[in-house]
Amino acid sequence: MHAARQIGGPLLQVENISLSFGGVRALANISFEIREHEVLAIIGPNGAGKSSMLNVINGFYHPQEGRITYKGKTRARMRPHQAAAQGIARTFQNIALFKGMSTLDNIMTGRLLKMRQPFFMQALYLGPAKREELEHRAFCERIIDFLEIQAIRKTPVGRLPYGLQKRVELARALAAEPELLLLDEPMAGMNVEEKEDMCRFVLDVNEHFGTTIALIEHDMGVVMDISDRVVVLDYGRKLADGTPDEVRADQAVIDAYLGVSHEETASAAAE
Amino acid sequence: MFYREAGQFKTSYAADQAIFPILQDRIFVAFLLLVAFVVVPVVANEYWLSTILLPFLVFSLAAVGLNLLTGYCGQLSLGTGGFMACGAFAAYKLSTGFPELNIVVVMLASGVITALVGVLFGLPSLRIKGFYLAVATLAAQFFLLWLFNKFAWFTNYSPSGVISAPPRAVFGDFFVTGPQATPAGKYLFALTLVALLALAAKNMVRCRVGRSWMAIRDMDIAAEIIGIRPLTAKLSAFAVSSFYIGVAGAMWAFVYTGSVEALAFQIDRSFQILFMIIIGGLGSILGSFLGAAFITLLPIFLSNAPNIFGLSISVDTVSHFEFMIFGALIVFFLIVEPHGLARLWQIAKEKLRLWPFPY
Amino acid sequence: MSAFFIDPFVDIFSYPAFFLEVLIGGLLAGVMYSLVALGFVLIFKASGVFNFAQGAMVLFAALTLVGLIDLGAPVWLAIVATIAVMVTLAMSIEKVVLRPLVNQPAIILFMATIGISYFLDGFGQTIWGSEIKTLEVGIPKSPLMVGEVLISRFDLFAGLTAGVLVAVLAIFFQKTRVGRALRAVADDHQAAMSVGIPLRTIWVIVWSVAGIVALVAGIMWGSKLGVQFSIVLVALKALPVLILGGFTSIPGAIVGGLIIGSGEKVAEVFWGPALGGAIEDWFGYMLAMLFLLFRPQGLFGEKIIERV
Amino acid sequence: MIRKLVAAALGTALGVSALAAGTAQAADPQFIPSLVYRTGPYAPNGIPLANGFADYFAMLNARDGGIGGVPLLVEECDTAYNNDRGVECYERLKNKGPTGAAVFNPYSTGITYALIERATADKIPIVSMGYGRADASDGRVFPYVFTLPATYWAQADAMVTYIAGEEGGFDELAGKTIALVYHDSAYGKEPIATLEALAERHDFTFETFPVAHPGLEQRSTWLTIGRRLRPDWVLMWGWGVMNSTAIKEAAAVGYPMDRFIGVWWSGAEQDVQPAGADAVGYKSGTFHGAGADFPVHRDIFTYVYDRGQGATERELVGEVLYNRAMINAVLVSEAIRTAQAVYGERPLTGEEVRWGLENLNLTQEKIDDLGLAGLLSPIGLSCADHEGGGQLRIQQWDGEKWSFVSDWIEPNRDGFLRTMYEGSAAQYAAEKGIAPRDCAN
Repeated sequence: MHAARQIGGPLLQVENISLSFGGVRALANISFEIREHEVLAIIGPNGAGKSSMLNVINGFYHPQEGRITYKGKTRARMRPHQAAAQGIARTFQNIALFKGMSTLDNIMTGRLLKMRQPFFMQALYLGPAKREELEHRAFCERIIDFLEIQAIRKTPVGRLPYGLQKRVELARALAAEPELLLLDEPMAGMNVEEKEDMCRFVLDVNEHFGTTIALIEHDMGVVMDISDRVVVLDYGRKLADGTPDEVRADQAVIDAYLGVSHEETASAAAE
Repeated sequence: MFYREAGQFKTSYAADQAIFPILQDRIFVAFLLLVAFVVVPVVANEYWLSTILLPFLVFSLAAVGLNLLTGYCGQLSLGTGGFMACGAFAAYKLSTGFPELNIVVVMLASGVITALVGVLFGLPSLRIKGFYLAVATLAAQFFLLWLFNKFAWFTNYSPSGVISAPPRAVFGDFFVTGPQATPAGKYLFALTLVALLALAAKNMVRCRVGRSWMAIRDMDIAAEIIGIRPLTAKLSAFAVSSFYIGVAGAMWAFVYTGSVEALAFQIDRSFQILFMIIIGGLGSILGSFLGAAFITLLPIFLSNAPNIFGLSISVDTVSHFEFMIFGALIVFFLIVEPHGLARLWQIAKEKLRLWPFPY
Repeated sequence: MSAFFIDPFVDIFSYPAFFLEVLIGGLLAGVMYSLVALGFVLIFKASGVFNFAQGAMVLFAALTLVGLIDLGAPVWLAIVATIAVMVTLAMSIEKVVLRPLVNQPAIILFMATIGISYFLDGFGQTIWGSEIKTLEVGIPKSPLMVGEVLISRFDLFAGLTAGVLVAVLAIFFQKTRVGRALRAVADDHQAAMSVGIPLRTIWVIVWSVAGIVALVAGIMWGSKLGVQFSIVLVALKALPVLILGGFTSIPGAIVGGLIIGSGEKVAEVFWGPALGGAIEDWFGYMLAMLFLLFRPQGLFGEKIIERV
Repeated sequence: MIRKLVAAALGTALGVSALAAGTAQAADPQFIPSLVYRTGPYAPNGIPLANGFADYFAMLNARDGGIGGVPLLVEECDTAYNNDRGVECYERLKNKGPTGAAVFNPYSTGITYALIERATADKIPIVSMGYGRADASDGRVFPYVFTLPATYWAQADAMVTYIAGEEGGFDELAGKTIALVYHDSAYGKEPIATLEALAERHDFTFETFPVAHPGLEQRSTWLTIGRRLRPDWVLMWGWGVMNSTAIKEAAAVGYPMDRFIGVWWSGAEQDVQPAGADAVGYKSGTFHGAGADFPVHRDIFTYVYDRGQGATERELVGEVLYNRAMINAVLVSEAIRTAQAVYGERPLTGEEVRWGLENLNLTQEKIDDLGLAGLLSPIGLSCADHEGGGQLRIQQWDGEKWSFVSDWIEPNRDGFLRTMYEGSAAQYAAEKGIAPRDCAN
């Protein structure tokens, strides 16, 4: 299916991560890895700690225990903007676009890290600064074309419908040319057509740019279709880790999804 | 009919990224600049130049500065008066300490000094947000005024604590401060400086730095996650904003009034400039100018109104009514258009685009 | 250096009685700030509006009261009439300003209250004039000597008033139906509306209560300074109290007042000389700001949790 | 909508305004601008000032038809004691009338500072009577600024002279402590240099206590003064709400009122009345008397109030600040009269009025003629001396009214204040690149 790309070695390894908030344990001793160029899905019921996991990976939460190795380097405690600088981009469960800005500006903002011109040149908007703006504009236009959002280029994102906002958010994350893209429920709240579009975009991104993708998704159909591997979290613990078929056959996963164990008691705090 | 962009196609991103992409706008702005630079100095009398246009220009610059911080970066500040004072006193110390320094350099350097002070008082913004930050910026307001009032070094040991601008020329004998300066000369100097700085502000907000401010304003956590350092973004906003406000303060002391004491930059001044950007439009450079015009002209209009209409009303009644009308108008504008005059202007333009054919 | 790090402490230890006087004077002065800060807290708590017009309301209440007394009304009647005026004011503000601005961002509402503040300043003075007026409601003024320590009777009275006021407010919030509704609104607007409390009524009530608090503050400050325009400026003394105590906490307003009041007086008397004096204007703000660096939500404010 | 609002407001204003004194619009009047502050934080002090100024000119118009047959056209502009509004008022009024503004009386040290350069360029004199820059007394550097009849420095000097008299001579000052409580602004700082010089000369200890604007809170200052330092005398340079607050706080810490002396801006009814009984015994400096029993007031009652054209209520005529502004009006009109003797009885330009001010010589005889006997000491100005040698007195509040408790005191100008004026003015001239005039001829 994904013939054009070659899944490589581990890009990011998570080892024995534990995270708690004021006594509430959100993640307990979790380990898994994300391999280069793959699409990894993280699934689990509400409160399983999926978003917390992404927050740990991109430096927003600081786990009490465990370590993260990214591109072969073990990472010390870092701030989110440092993670971004190392090529990790993400989207959010509840859309976190810059509501006061246009679609184009949102995407250009995603490209911020690639822009180098000093402040003074920007104030003068001369020569190199202008050239830089235009080069990046051209790049962002390619993303706009790719995601088919040309018509809303100059619309303030606050006025866009939900589905398009999700797409703009993906565009903003792509603008950073990330090596690792974290998508938090990219298809939540979408209708079937929108979901299909989004799946197509995710796969295209993976294929054309070779971007490694880790995504959280509830729709099992989608997950099984597009991911190379699946990590299942429940109540802050890892239940299973493997190819879609392996996971589908796992008894613990089945229990969790049928709700026979402790799903009702799962704390919402971790989400 | 006349305001049509139909048929104007952009063939390059450069043309599309221009400040005024529409031809009519470019013509209008060129016309406006022509009037401001050529017609006004010839036609306007001294009263208009020195009591309406000069303060308008100075206020506009300060409003642009505050708008960069509050409107674009979302950091509410009530310390504007203190930063203006900082610019004024820095300019005084520089121009008396180094008399050979050109006045333009003095103005910009005092802006830089104010920017440094602004960064210092911007540091709490990394921890403190919203109204807490607004009240904390009052610490800057009160502390700075106290400092300039208290230490005679800032006023060159003048017994009264008042500084007055020494006469300085931009070149030759084109004096822009001191008694030799003509109102028209001062006006042109202020206009040039303000126009250039406003252009620079416009460039900043449409480039990387401006986007990083707006990202912090709209959602600071998301901004950090896509790689914006809050420290850099917030402090650069404080620095640039304070630079503008500092230059405005220096112009206030040197070009507009000619002499000030620290008390001229009281907290009322901070509120006045905050009004300008709210009435004019948060996050709009044009709005800063519209707001400054509105807030400068309204009281003058109100206090002249009885004369204009040939009424004889005692001055205290007029002043009290001024307060009431001013307050009522602010509420009125907030209700009618919370996004300020700049938005009204935009709506008017959109209407004009279709005129005379309604939808 | 020693003037800053050693001398003040030497002073404090050599004149303990004087230090005590300054401390007590500061604490009581702080209570006077708390009286004004309370009005801010009430409104912020119930509607999230930073009501900058609180200072103007204090002046307006005091002007109305003294104006009515000058017209010959007995003090009690004047107070009742002024309360009626403040309630009317609250209703007009709700109708004319708050209702059309509902759901606007906080900064817009903040600006609107500055507009209200200008309007009230002009309106009060148009009706009652700008001359200074003496307000005499029989508060004792002579100093009280406790051993060697001098305490102002007026300030004690003010402290007592503030205490009573806070107690009354506490009872109002804890024990009455309306009070509980107000607390519900403070916690969650949606939830409050879903249990059938009209938000508008709540706003009118809370602005009225803030108006009555303004009247109490106006009586105290008016007796102290004479009723005049400058009273609006006491709002500026209440702001550091407000951020130190937390925008949403009534006990915070009192404790904040005590800390700011005593802090600035002690600083002025013992550290002021080393810095050239008149430092109390900014000292309160600096103190509050430094404090916020460690606790960004103020002393008793609700903790801010960030999430994505 | 804006227009509707304004129109509505104006309509209401028309309805309620009965105050406006419609000055006669006769041909070719002398235009006299009046910068007032009937609003703002200092309105309680600004209102009587504005009234006194207005009433005297109204009386001249009614009694004499103006000055030398030239009617006087007075127009008020409210500055709210705010510097930029003051500048706006100045610019608005300076070219009014057939010959422009005769003279400006800003009634604010800040506005005076802001106007000095402008007025000098426009050749319009500024009379800063008892405020503004003391060093402007040097007419060679400040040709268009007048400080008559006395400056703050002269006031400070006279206060020390008075204290010396009370203590039993200048020698007795040695070892005494005098404290200064001052408004922490340009205005409040004016006397410090003089008092420091005097402290050195007479060997007394001088302590300063700045009070931050606006002066609502003075607890710490007064605890230090009343409970700790206990100085022999306290002087005060206060303004507005600061004054009454200071008096109350002084009483609260038990500081004796009769050893507490305010500057003339801290010595009006508005400053002591809010303090009630606390203020009894409080003293202040002044350069004129209080009360409405002088002949000039009789004329004001007859020609203005009896015709129902007064600016205020009858009972308020004769208040300290009312009298002060009325005297200001007297000085301005006598300067115009003096100038008319040379330039003819017609509306004069600012420059001509300046000549009148420089050649103003109010002898005791003339003061008696004007109905001001006992209200003011003789004054005579010259090209170099813009202060005019006014004398000062100390007054005391008895709970009802102000009355003099000293005779006229001559400030020590020659060899002391005059040297200080000239030194300070020379520094100003150097900074501004002004070549002082030659007043020898």
